[in-house]
Amino acid sequence: MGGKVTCTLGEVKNRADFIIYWGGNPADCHPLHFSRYTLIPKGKHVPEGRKGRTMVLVDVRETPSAKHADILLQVKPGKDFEVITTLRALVKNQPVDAARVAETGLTLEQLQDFVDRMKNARFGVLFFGMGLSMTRGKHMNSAAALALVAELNAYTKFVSMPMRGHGNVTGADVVMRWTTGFPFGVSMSRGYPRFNPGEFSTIDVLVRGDNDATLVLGADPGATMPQPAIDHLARTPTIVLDPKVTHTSRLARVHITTATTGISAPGTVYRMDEIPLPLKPILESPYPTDEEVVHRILEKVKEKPAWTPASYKEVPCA
Amino acid sequence: MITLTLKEQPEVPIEAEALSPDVVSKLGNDELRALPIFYGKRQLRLDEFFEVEGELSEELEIHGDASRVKWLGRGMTHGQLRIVGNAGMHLGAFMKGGTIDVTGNASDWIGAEMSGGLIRVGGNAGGQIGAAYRGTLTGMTAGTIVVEGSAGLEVGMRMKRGTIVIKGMAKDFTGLEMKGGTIILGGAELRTGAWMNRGTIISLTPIPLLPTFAYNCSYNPTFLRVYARELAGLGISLPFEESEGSYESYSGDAAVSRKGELLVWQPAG
Amino acid sequence: MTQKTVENATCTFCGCVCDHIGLQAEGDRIVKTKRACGLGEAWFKNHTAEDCYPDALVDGKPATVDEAVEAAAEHLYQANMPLVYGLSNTTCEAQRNAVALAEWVGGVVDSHTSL
Amino acid sequence: MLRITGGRVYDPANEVDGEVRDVCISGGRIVEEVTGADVRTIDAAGMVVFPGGVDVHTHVAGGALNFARAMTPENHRNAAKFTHSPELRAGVGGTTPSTFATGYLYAGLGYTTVNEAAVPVLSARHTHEELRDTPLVDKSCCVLMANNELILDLLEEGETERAKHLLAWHLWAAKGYGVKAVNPGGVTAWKWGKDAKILSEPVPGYSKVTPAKIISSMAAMVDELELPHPMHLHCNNLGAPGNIDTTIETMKVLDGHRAHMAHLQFHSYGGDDWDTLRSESVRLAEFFNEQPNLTADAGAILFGDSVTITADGPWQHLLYQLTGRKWGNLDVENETGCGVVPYTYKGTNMVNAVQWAVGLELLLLINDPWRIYLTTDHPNGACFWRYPEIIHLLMNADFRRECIEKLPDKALKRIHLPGIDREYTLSEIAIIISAGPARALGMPQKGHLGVGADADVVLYNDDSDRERMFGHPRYLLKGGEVVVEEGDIRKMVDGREFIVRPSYDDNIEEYLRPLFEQYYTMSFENYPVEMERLEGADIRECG
Repeated sequence: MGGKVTCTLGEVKNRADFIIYWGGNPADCHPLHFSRYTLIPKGKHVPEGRKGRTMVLVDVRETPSAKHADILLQVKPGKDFEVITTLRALVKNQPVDAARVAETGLTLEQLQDFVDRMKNARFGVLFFGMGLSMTRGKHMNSAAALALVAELNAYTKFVSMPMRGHGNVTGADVVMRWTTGFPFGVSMSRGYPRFNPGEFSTIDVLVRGDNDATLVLGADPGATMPQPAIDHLARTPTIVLDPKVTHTSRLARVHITTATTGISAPGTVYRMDEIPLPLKPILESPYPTDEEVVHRILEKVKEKPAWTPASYKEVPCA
Repeated sequence: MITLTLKEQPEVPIEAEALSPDVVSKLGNDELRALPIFYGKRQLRLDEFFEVEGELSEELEIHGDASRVKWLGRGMTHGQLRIVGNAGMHLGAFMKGGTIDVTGNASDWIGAEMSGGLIRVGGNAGGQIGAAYRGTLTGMTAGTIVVEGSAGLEVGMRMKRGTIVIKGMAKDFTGLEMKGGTIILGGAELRTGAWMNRGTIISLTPIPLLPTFAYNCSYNPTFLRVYARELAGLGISLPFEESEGSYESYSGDAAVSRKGELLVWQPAG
Repeated sequence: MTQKTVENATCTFCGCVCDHIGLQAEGDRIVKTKRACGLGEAWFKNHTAEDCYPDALVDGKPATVDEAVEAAAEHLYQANMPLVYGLSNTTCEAQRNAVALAEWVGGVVDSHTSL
Repeated sequence: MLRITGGRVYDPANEVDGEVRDVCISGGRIVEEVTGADVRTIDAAGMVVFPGGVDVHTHVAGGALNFARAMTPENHRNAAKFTHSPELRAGVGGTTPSTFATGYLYAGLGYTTVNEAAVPVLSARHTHEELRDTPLVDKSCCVLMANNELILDLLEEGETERAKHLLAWHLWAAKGYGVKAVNPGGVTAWKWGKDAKILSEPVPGYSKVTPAKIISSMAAMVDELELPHPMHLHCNNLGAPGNIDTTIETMKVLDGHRAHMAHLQFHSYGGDDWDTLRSESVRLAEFFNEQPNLTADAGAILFGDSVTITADGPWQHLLYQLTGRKWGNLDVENETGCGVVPYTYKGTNMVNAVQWAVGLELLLLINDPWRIYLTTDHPNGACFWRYPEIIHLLMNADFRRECIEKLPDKALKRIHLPGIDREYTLSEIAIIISAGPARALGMPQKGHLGVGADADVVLYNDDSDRERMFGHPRYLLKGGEVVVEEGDIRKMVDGREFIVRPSYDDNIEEYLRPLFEQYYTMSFENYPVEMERLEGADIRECG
């Protein structure tokens, strides 16, 4: 029903004896994850380091991370939700249909063994990546991973953590939560924050063509979004703030070059476990920072006649 | 009757929660024209986007492609809302009573968290029908939603009571975390009944099942006879005669409980 | 050419946000990294402080930052439903300002999380 | 310059009890007299003048609260909305309000100072970022120390003196104001899925460190460091039936050291299980009344929705299993943890009914209002913006009796409230919401209206409906600026942050660095919060 049972990365380093990576390939995408935070370091309560830990990799294919794993569980593409739901039942000693389990690419015996290992862990952790959260089922796959881990706590200590990709996307969640009360997908069109993923999430907004101007910063949707979304960005006024002239800049009405985060721009970023870290820029950029440019745009907006939703009429409603 | 006709397609979505029989039935034509709606971030008068005819009526009819007009019939308790064309998101959300008819297609979150009334959609509908909004523990608690065509994701998510009928195909996660009530499907894609606690899902064609649903038996439940008679009034024919076939019964979702029932119709022969 | 070193610098390339990186710069380039992974090293070395892009572009033509800021403000202000999107490869301070801007222009604000 | 004239002034710290007198303000402070043409006068005739409220224990910012915000979008959807205007940022209220809304809601009660009661050092930077975005109130933080394993390791080795320096170093690194002890030893035990329930038994993973040892050593350290606020203590066994014994034992263990006992309501239960739970407020109050070294806050509950947020991880797992609702848990390496469980207190539930009574009983039975303060352990027992409901219950025994009549019968046999007739006076209310907590926090410029105090002044209509009165101040002055006028928030002003700089041996850093590099996952240099992150820091040198 929601919620997350998690920890900071040092807890994993100091305590975890059972580590699962699901739908992620840290060897390629988070190269220091194994050596700095999880698998390899000697922890306070895992003095043996790597030898004191078991690693299970769950993925649809054998990635370069597989050679770091003790056990590889290869699941058929798009079957993660079925597997996790089965695991949730097995954790509670509930019966499952062996033939339908086998359709996932894994056998009931493999999953029962997996559950036994999870329950016997002293401190277990499940990291899940975009191979889980961006495939069919999306947020429900993440919810499944979170639910499985929460329920394992009836048997042993277990935590989970999403392997957030893009630089400071964690920071965006954190900042939006404290300023608006919601983590992403917030509309201010009525003058106060409203949250509804699917309605106010960017891809949906752009594909439906709901918005009539876009400010893009710290992203390049012109390179990654589906074509209808890109077409809409080109059709309506788009403004890009980026250290480079990006794909999106080329279809935008306005591009402003900004200093690179952490190299020339100072400030704060959040690690995937929501630990805030200071930036220490080494180069002085000829360009202003995102922070400064957004502030300047805001100041210009403030010079115009104010948009005052607080003075609008109350809308009668049943 | 009050008739509203959309004059032009809005460039950005309109929010028009004032458009329910509860509100319009008390208003004269001038007041109706002046009803506040939101066009993106700006508050406008209703007559800036709609031709407004009639006044003081519990029958409200909207003509045109209102697929970008959100929150029609929000929280309505009585009366009739008829959309000749398409309807936008959140149609009949929090509805308590009355009737909504859509001749065309409807969007996502129709009848979300509703507690009474009837919504009929002649075409296709989107996802999260009768569902709970993100974070809320309970979706619809009473009422009926009938969709002639297909539906999107998470139909009936966390619903507690009431009936949803999708005559066509529903996408993934129909009956997700369902707590009670009934969903009748022409068919469905994946993960039907995922994490359901209680309630009944009936599919009239074979559907893929999660490994956490267990086969019980094949039978013709007596409650379906009663139910079928009720639904016949809404133009829905639910097979129940033993001569026609029987229902395979499964219980689940064992990931959370085994008290939910999934019935899959198997025609005789 | 000016030389500069920074210890315990923070790498923002991936979600690990390692903060133990040693950096050495000459002029407007980072020439050496310590303790960074391959991705991090490439990230640091590929971003220079050289002036290799126009300050700003408005309708495809070079413009001053002031002109571009003015144009950006006008587009967002005039829009009925503007969207502020991205917020990943940037600082919390910029994110905080972006939320304020979205509020002032009555828009939607969203990050990569929703993808 | 400003003169508030004609109001009845309640300033218990200066022994002013409802006298009609003027309050003069200049330069953000209370002054003897103001003269000249540019003096604004506020006519306070018919109004009651209080020093601005001070919340000694609340959770309004930082990793744990922000975690809860993400978990409960449904609560924000149905909460009070704050609409954007050129003067005010937008926000949402509810059980975990956004930061701007937090400032508005506190100001909307007449509060001007809040103490955020649970800050891990590792994420203190985050807490300060949020506090900077919390307008209209001054702020301070208590830093979580009683499960810091580097400190516990030193206690295990008997190195108490070095542990004290380490504690002081951490307090400064976090830019904190006070030391918080939560379920001493229990949170670190939770990292293995265990708890620390018996004060005299070693904490799992240690042979000599017991909860009792942590409590007594840490209270002594805080006293030796001469911190303005005593150790802020959340006792072991929170919420558990029969925990009264632990709470009394804890007070004995403190052995004369100063301590502030947080949310005492959650620690005053008798019985053996949920079915036999009963109020032990009489026993607790009698013992507490004899301990002049101690202060406490109520941690009262009110019926309705809440979200429980505490560093007490094991309790939260239990609550999750009891409710079957959402559960969030965030363990912080080497330092602490936190759990988040949304919860609804129901008047029909016997356990909740007893809890409701216990909070009020403690406020009524502890005889010195200077030592017991109004809190709900926001958002755990109820939201802070519901304080006026409690004030009304304390000031009106008839209303209290009406409420008691609605409780389930089986709760009535387990509580003492029906037999208590005491009614709070306005002066006593001024003590428990302002003067007392300011004194406990060691903030001499807060909680009173004497010359030199911060000009935080609130004007209420004198209304027999105390809930309405305290929920709708007519005016609020923050540092001399009028921020609430005729009941409306007129502008956002920034608050200050109070921090302490305790003295410690600089060599402690050389002891800590190698351990830090071994056990933590960030660079030692990046660990302390930079001073420039705090806007308007008010630094107190200690020891």
